[in-house]
Amino acid sequence: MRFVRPETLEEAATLLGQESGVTRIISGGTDVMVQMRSGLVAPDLVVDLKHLTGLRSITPEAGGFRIGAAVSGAQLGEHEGVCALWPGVVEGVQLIGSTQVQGRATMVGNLCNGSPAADAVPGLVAADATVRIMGPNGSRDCPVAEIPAGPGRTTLGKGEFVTSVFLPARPERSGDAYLRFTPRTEMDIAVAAAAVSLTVDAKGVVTAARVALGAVAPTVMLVPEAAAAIIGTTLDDAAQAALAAAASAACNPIDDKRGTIEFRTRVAGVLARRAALIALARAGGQN
Amino acid sequence: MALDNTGQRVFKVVGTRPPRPDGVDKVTGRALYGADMSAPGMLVAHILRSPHAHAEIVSIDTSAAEALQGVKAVVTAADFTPQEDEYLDDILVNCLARDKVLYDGHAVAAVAATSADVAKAALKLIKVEYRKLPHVTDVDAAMRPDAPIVQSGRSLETVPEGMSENVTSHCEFGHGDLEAGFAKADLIIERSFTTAATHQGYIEPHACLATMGADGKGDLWCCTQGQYNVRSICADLLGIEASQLRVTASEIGGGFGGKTTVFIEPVALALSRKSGRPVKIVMSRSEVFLATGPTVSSSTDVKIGMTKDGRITAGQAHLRYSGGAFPCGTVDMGAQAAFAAYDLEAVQTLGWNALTNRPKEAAYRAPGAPQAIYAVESVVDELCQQLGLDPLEVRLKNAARKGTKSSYGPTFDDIGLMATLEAAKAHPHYSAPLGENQGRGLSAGFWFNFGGNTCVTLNVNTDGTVGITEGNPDIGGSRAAISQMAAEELGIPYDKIRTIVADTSSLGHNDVTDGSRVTFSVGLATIKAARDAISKMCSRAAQIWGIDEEAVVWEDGAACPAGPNAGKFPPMTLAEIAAVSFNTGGPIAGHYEFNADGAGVSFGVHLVDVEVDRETGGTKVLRYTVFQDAGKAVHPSYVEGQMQGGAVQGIGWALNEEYIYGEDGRLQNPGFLDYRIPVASDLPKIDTVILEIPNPGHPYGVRGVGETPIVPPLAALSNAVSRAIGKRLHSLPMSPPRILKALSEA
Amino acid sequence: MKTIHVSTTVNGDAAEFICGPDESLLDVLRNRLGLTGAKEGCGTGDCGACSVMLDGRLVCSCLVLGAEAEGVTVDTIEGLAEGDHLHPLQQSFIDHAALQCGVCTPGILVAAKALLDRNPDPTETEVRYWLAGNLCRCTGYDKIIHAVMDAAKTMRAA
Amino acid sequence: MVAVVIWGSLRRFTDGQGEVEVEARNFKELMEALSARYPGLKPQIERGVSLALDGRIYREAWFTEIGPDSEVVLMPYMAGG
Repeated sequence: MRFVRPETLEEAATLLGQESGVTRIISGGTDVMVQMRSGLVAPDLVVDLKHLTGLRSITPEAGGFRIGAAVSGAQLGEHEGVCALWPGVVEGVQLIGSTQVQGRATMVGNLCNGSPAADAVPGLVAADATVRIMGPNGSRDCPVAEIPAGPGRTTLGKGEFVTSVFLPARPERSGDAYLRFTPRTEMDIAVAAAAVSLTVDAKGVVTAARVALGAVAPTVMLVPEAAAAIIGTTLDDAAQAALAAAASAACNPIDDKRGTIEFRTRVAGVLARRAALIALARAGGQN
Repeated sequence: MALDNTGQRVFKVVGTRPPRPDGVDKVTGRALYGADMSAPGMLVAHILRSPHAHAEIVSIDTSAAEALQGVKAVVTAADFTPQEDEYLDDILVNCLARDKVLYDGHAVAAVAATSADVAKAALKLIKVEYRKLPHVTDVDAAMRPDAPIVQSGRSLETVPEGMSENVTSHCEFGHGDLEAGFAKADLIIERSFTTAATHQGYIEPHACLATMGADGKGDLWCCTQGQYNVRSICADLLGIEASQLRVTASEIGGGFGGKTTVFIEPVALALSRKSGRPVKIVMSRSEVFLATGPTVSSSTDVKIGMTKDGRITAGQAHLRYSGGAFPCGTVDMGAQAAFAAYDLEAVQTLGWNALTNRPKEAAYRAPGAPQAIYAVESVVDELCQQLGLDPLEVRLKNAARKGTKSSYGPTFDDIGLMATLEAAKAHPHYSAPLGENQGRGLSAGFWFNFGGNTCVTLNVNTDGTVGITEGNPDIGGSRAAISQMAAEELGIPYDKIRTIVADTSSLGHNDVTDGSRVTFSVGLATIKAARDAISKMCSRAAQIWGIDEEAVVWEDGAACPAGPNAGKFPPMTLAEIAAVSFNTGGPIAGHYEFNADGAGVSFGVHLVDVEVDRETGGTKVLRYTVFQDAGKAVHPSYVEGQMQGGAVQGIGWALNEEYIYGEDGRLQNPGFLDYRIPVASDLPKIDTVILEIPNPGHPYGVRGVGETPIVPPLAALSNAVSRAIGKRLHSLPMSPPRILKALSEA
Repeated sequence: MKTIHVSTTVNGDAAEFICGPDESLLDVLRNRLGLTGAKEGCGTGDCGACSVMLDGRLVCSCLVLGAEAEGVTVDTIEGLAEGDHLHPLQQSFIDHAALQCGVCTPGILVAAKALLDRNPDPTETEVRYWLAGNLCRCTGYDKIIHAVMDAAKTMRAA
Repeated sequence: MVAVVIWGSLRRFTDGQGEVEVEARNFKELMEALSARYPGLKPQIERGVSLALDGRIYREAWFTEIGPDSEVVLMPYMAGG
């Protein structure tokens, strides 16, 4: 195994593109180190990027924020602007691991690890965030929702890597929230998860919404039917029930050591409903 | 040794909370644990483990591994001589599989090399040909006549004919006429329960450093609850004399029973003998889960009869335990402990142990008792619910007390159960209001406590300080308690004493740190060693004063003339006597060695409030109070610590911890991510109430306290959840999917 | 595998070491720098026994490559006391009997210090959540939480 | 004579009796007398038994004296964690 710290993004893309063996990028390293140690992967090349310009900074952009790929959960949580604009995204990121893991873990790492249960991802999908990708052919942008391809897999091409996440500006009276279920309060992986981002009008009617679910399908998924269930409502009891039902109906989970199909399906609906209520409160609406 | 007249005794040091002697080492990172020791020229060893739950080993070819540069030794079972003694042979086969691998993760071979990388690369070069065999991991399945046989010919003569060969032992306890007892009942409830295997979950993985020369002399550094036990097992397995092997116990990062045996130590010694170099083995966390000893898994049927006014008329339990792939006697203890908290006219418990393709059980805090008492206390609680009775009143009505013929045979002497129940009843927790979806659970618990072989040497230094040498690793503050008892007895300040834990060559045999024995047994030996030293110091003073030895007594840390007739001499302090010891006959030391009995049983009562989220099945523990009889709490902080720590291990067992096996018989959760021990944010404050009902078998009244606290939480949590949701679960852990499923079943 | 030369700062002192590219910072501290205070309880970031500070951030040293220590500062349990003067947290842990076996203690102390450095007056709940990544199997956490709260009080008064 | 209470699963080796009488002044003599009188008990006694004497458990001490009026209960040899 080689450990390399390239001087530029371009150099990193070239290195990664030319390597014939297994490559890994380390920024937080909290997944890669575990996989290496367990023998799950034996990379031939590990590339450390976090010293490169911009990768550890959060910068305002077009009313939203561009967040470098190596920004840790702890750093993100300390950024008042992001916390105020996208609290649901931040709470998802901050649920990854312990305080110690937060000191290193990044939302980009969480995304590119490809776990269906990744805590950072439903919030990003609900937020309609995009990532900027560097590769041998230069840079491109892509919606977060299009990155996961299945458990442990992404749509990134050979030599490609994410350099930043962009969280867009949002209208007034908007809010988002993320909830997951774990048996313990901390140090766990989501058994089911839901993120909701919504906007209400002056009367408290939901005018726009995005609902994303985690740990209930091979990838984190956007559930338009769940969003449709609450758009045009004040999130009254009927809308809440419709939301929960739509979320549960969209689930395609597995039975495993962490939870049953039945449990995940039911709880995903419950979480979607509860997250929507939190998002609504954050948007200033009332049900 | 009988209780001193403690009613009148005013303790000066015992009962206070001084800083522990090893405190600074442990808060500065200086304390050395198993993996913290190195030696010049040291090799690192790694172990090859079975990927199958059950398979015949057709062949092992280690030649390619041996040829790899940097590999200095490879061992397999072929490097050891099978032992005639079955107990020892089981330990050996567990350390390295012989003809068959018996569980996922069973060790097959080990490689010592110049680096961890080389050792790991060498493991990949070892060719093992397996022939897979059918496996069984569930205890009830293992007892069926058509179950795959884990090991043949291991059934004791106690097993009734016609049972599966996997059943290795059977036991029965009890007394009275069951039929007549049940006939007197107004309500009889019969239920079946299961509990998952759980792991002790000590934070420090097993580690050792072995050095063994061609001359047959060896040194072993390891984290263990008993260095003497490690020595005798390793000496036997390696065919060397015990005197030639010195075992030093490192500081120990938790054990809870799991470090009372060996897993890697004989392997490291064999590799060292073969390579002529020191060899270190440190287990990974997944190896700890896969191949060290969890507790038994269990399946239990309980039947209890009760009158309308809450009198238990008869109790019966059938316990089926599996201690993994080797015979295991834990069910005997469960069967004896099941009904120990009750005064019963008719009681019967039957137990069976069955082999399964799981790792060999190791003791875990009150081994066998939590599973059995969980089932019994659940049924008692359900009877109370159905008869509309207060569960605490019912326990008071039926509680075992002095003079009760216990469910396991003997008649109880002074025990603290009644007082403990009364304390719970009087506590504000018991009457505090509960909210919606909240429930309060109660359970009693019991453990036998043991004494055992113990040696202590107490050296009086010429500057008036005292050194104590004892032989039990300090797993939770025992150095402090031992120093306190010596200070109490000698009448000198606590900080004039330093207690150290000896290696096996520096002190006679000491049994393992288990059975809640150390503060009781080592404390008792320390008191006796102090009295031995005191008599010698009195004799020196008598010599100096020119009076009879009998005319000298020891008071407040000094020798004094026994009365006016003895003569008028100012008291001579310990320091004064010590200062002239070279002139009065030489160094002064006290010794005591014995096999301690009379540990005195221990009872505890736990109260817990929970709130259940009806939509997710999640359980939150809101409030927790532990009531326990400590006999005499020598260092109350560490007594509270035992009570709190045991309670939290029990909470984990009740709610989330479990060994999960797949269809393929492989362990699915060998790590702290999916084997969920409680974290700080899962828990409320754990309140403690220490009762002190003196143990008649100890001069200060001390009882063991370490094990009992893990017993009540299982039923206490289950009873609380049942009362919160109006449904009773019969399986542990009560994980959220199980609770949600119970809620959705109308 | 080609080894890497790393220059770093550990507990305020310059330190240099050579390590393998896949070697963890924890292994480097323990096996190459002789600092065995940080423990390996899991190797997967689930127990916190290996907690150290990396450029002022609390991390699990088992999840950091030794090579990543180049040019940064590392602070470990061995640097917590000043000479023979214990940090208030260390003293508080002894006074409150907040350790039994002690193997998780170094990691918990490093984590607790990181908390009090940024929040001198945490609530009990904040302490419990901050320390959720530090497993302790002996104490049930009760006395640990007390010790941290009490040390915070002492430090605020100082 | 000492009346010894044995546990249930050993009754099949004592002609169904839950309490047997043997001549013994201490634990060692008790084990020897039981083994001689009921050879079926021998394997269990060799594996290990404890003795509860007036409610107190003795695990190994051979010369633990047994008084004529003592309550004597045989138990399996046990260990803790």
